[in-house]
Amino acid sequence: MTKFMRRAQETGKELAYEAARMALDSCGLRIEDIESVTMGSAPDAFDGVHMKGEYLIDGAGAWRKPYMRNYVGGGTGVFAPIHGWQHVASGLFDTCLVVCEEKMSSCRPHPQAAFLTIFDNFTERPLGPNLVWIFALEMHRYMHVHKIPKEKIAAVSVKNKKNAMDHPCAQLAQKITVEDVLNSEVLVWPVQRLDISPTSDGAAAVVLASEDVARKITDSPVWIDGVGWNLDTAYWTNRDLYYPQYVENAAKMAYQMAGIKNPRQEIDFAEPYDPFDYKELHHMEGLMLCKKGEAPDLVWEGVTQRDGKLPVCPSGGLLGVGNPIAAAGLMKICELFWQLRREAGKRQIPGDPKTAVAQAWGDLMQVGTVVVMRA
Amino acid sequence: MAPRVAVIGVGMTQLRSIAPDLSYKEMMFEAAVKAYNDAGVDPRRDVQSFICSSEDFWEGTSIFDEYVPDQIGASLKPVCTISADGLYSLITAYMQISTGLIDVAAVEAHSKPSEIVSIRNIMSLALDPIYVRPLAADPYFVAGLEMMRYLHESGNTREQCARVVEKNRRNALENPYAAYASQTTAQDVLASEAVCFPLGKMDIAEPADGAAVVVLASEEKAKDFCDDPVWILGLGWCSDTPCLEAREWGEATYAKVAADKTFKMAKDVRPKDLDLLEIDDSFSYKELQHLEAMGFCKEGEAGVLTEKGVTAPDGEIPVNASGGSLGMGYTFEMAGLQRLCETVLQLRNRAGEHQVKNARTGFVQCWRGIPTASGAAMILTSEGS
Amino acid sequence: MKHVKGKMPVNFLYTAGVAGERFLREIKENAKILGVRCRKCDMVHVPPKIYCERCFERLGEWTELASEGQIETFTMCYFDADGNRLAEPEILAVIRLEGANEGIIHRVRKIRDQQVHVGMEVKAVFREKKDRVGSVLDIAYFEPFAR
Amino acid sequence: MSIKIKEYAGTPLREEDLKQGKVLSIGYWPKAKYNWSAGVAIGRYLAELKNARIVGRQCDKCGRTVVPPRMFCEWCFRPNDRWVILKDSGVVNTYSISHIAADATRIKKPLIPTVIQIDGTTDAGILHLVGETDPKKVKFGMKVQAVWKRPEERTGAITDIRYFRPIER
Repeated sequence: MTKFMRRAQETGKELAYEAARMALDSCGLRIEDIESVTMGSAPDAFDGVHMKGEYLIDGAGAWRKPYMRNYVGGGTGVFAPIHGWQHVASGLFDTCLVVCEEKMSSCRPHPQAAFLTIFDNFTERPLGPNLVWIFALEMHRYMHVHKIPKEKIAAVSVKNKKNAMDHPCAQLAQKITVEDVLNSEVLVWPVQRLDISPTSDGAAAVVLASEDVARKITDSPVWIDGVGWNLDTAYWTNRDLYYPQYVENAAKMAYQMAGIKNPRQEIDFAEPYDPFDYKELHHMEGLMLCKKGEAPDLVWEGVTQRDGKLPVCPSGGLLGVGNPIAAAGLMKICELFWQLRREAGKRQIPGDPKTAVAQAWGDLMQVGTVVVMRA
Repeated sequence: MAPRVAVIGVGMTQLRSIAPDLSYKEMMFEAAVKAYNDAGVDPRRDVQSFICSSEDFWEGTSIFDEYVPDQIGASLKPVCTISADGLYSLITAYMQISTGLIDVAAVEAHSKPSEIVSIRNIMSLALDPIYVRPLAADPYFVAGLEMMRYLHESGNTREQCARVVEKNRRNALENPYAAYASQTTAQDVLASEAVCFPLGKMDIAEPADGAAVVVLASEEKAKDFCDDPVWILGLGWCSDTPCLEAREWGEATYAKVAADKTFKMAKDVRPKDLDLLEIDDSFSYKELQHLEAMGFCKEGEAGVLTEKGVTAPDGEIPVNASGGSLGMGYTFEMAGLQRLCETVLQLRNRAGEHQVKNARTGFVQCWRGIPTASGAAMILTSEGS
Repeated sequence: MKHVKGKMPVNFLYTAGVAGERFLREIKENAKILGVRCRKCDMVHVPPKIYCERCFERLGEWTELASEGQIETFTMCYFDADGNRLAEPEILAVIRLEGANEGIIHRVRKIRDQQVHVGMEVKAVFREKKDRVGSVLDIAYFEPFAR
Repeated sequence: MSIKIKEYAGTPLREEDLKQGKVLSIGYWPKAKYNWSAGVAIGRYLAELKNARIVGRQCDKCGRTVVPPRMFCEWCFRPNDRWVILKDSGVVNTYSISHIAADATRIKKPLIPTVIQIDGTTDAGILHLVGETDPKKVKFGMKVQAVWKRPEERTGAITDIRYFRPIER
C-alpha cells in the first residue's frame, strides 16, 4: 500500500502502480504471473475521471489482461478481494491481482462536494444534503435506541488514532483523549470533527492465488475462508437505522462458508469499517462479535484494544490511517494478512491470532462486505 | 471438467430513442419481471446474487449501486455493481456460480442516455485529464483516429463501412425491440455529415434507452427451472492500454485477446461452427475491425464479405441479424447484454421475424466504447441441454 | 412532473503526477519533449511514466526526443467538445516522434500545399516561453515540415 | 510484509504547493448536465406535492404503505396496487443538527435534517428538515407537520414543503 495522504502528487495511475508493484514484490511474482486483475475504486466524481476503471488499467498492471472494476460504494475495498476470490475460486484463473485506488483530492474545493451527488435526484438532492447528515441521523438513532452516551463512542476514535501511531502509512495518527473528541467542532450533531475519518489519496493491493499456486509461492499463505456481501433497500428512510441488518446478512454468509458457528469465540481480531467512530461499534454488532447495543461497553472497558480480548482495528482504521475509500477497505485486508503472518511489527497483536474478519460498508448506509481470513 | 453454467431467462424492454415516461427504476422492473418470468424463478426466493452494470457519470448519480436493488427484487441480498458492460457482469455471475457459492444469479444493465444533456461532455470526462483533455476536442476524434488507421492498414473502405450500416439498419426492420430500423442505403451513410473524418454521422450508432436482465444458473438448477437453457461454453475479456498514445490504432487487440481466450475455453468450437455473431458495431467500422481481429476472416476481408452478403441474416455467417447497435440503438453499458439477449432468443428459436435458421451456437462480443480498448466475448449454445 | 434538471456539481484539479511533473516542466522551461526508456521492452514511452505498462518495471531512464515525427493516424473534427460546429475543421493526429515508440496526440495546423496523410512529417511548434504554463498546450500545434 | 518494508510510496502535498504552482496541476470544470425522467411514481409524487399533498403507494400482498412512492413492492417483488393520499404530518424517527452546508462550509443558523415517518404509512420515513423550533427541543417521536410554500411558489419538488414544524399531540 501507499501512504495515505490528504493530497498526493502522484496521479491515480501512479498510486495504483506503487501499491501493485509492492504487492508483487512482496511475494516475488512478476507481472507475467498475474492472470487477471480486478480494480476497486469508489466514485468517479472524486478522481474526476469518467470510467475511472478504464483510466487506471496501466497503473494496475492490467495491460492486455482480463480486467474489471467492481463497485459497491464504500464497501468496495472489501468487495474487491471478494471479486478477486471469485476470479480464482471459479477455476478460471490461478492468480488475481486486486488493486484499490482513490484520489479524492482531485475533487474541489472539497471532496464533500461530490457526496451531494449520491443522493436521490428527486426526493433528497434538492434539500441540499451533506453526507454527514445521513451518518448523523444513523448515529443518533443508534444512540437513542441503545441509550449510548457520546463518550463511549468517542473512545473508538481515541483508540484508533492511537493505534495508527504505529502505522507507517497513517495520515491522522495522534494521541487524543475522549474530551478532545467531545470538545471538537460540531459538524452535524451528534457528529463532531474528531468522530470522522479524513478524506485521503492512496492505494492498496493484494495478490490472490489458488491453493496449489499459493503453496508454491510461499510457506505461509493466508487463506480467504469466507466471503459475504449484501445490499439493503435504497429507501433508507424506510428502515430502522439502529442496526445494520445487511452487515449481519453478509457476515452470516461469510461465517457459514468459513464454518464459523460462534463468531464471538472463533474470531481472534477484527477490522470493521470505521469511517466514523460509531460505525465501528455498529459493525461489531452487525458482525455478531457482541450483542446489539453492547459494543460501546466493550470499547469503554478496553476489550477492543490491541492487547484486549478482542482487538478491533489494530491497524488504526480509517479514523487513524486515513480513508481513501476503496483503498481503505483493502488496507484492512492487508492488516489481516500482516497480523495473521505476525509481520505487523509494532502493531502486532499479542498471542497467536488464527482467524480474523474484515468488513466494509457503503452506498446509502446499505452495503455490507465481509471477508474471513485464516493463517 | 468444470460444472456448466446456463442462461435460463432473459428480459429486455423495447429500445427507444427516448423513454421519457419511465424512470430507470421502472424500466429495470419491467426487464426484471420479464426475465424472471422467462426463467421461472422467484427473485426473492430463488435468486442468490444480483450483478448490476453502471458508470456514475452516465447516470448523473455517484455510487449508482445504491439505487439498484429494489426494482430487481434484490433488497437485502448479495448485490454488486460491475462498472462495465453488462457482459462483464454476466462473466462475474458466471464466476460466482462456478465457485459453487451461488446457484442462481441475475444480471442487470440499462441505458438512459436521453437523460444526458450532452453525451460528448461526459465522454470527454473519460479522457486523460493531463495529456488529452486539454486539447478540448470532440471526443469522437478517438473513433476518427482509429477508423482512419484501420482503413489505412486493412484496405477496407468507407463504402464498405457504410454497407455495414445499411445491413444493420435494415436487419432491425424485422426486430420489434429495435429503435433505429430504416431502409438506409450506403449512399445515405456516405452523404451524412462529417463528424470526425472519415467518421460520418451515420457511421455512429444512435443512443437508445432500455433495460435488460438475464438469469443464470448452475447446471443442476438450470435443469430444474428451465426446458431450454443456453449454455455458456467459453468466455474471455481483455483490456489493452488505456493510453491513447500507446495504442496500436489499426488493431483491436482487446477483441483479439478476448476472442482467443473464449475459443480456448470453448475447446471444441471453431469459428466455422458458429451459427451467428452479435458483435460490437457501435461504429460502422468496428464491425469490420472486430470480425478481422477475432479471426472470423482475414485482415482486409471483412468489407468484401459484407458486400457479398456473407454477413447478412441469410448469409454464411450472419452478423448482427438483430440490427446490432446501429439498428437497435446504442445502449452504453447494456450494449453487450442486449446482444446476449438477442443471441439467446436466436438460440432458443424465439427470435421471430429475424430468426436465423438452425441457430444453435452463437458468439457475443462487446467493446466498452470511446476512449477504451476493453471488451469481452462469449460463446453460447443451445445444444446438449 | 416529468423531468428534473440537474448536474454533477463538481470541479477538479489534477496533479500532473511524478512523471508528468518532469515531462511538462521540461516542455515549459526548455521546449523539450522527454520520453522514458524501458530497456526490458526496448521501448521509449511518451508521455513518460514511472513504470512500463508492459513489463511493469519501474522506469527512470529519461531521454530527450526530437520534436519532429510522423503522423501515424489523423482525423478531421468538424465539431468542438460541446458538439458545436467549428468554422474550420481541426485536425487531430497521433504523432510518433523520432526516437519514441508511442505517439503524442495533438493538433496539426498550417497544412498548405499537400493533403494531410498518414506518414506525413510534422514538427512541434512551441508557444513563446513567457506563455508556457506547464501543459501539453505549451506545444501550440504540430505543422508540416520538409527535411 | 509490513516489517520487511522500509519505505512506503507517496508524496504528500500541501494546499499551498498547488496554489503557488510549486507542483503542476490542471483545473477542469466538467459540463455534466442531466434531465432526469421522474417516471410514473415520482412523477405523480412531485405533481401532488405541488397540490400540497403527500402520496404513497400500497401493496396488497404485504399491506405496507410506503413513501416515497414506487410502482413496485421491493419485498414482495410485484407491482404494488394503489395510490394512497397521506397526511402531511408524521413523527421524528431520527434527527441531527447540521452546522455545515453541502460543500462542508459552515452555516450560521443550524439546520435540522430529520427522518420523518409520515402518518398513514407503514413506518415509512422521508428525509426533510424540521423548523420553527430550537434544535435543542427536538425529540425522538415528536409529532411534526409540513409547512408548505404558497401555491404560486410551488414547483412540484420536495422543497415545496419548506420544512416540518412541531405540533401538539
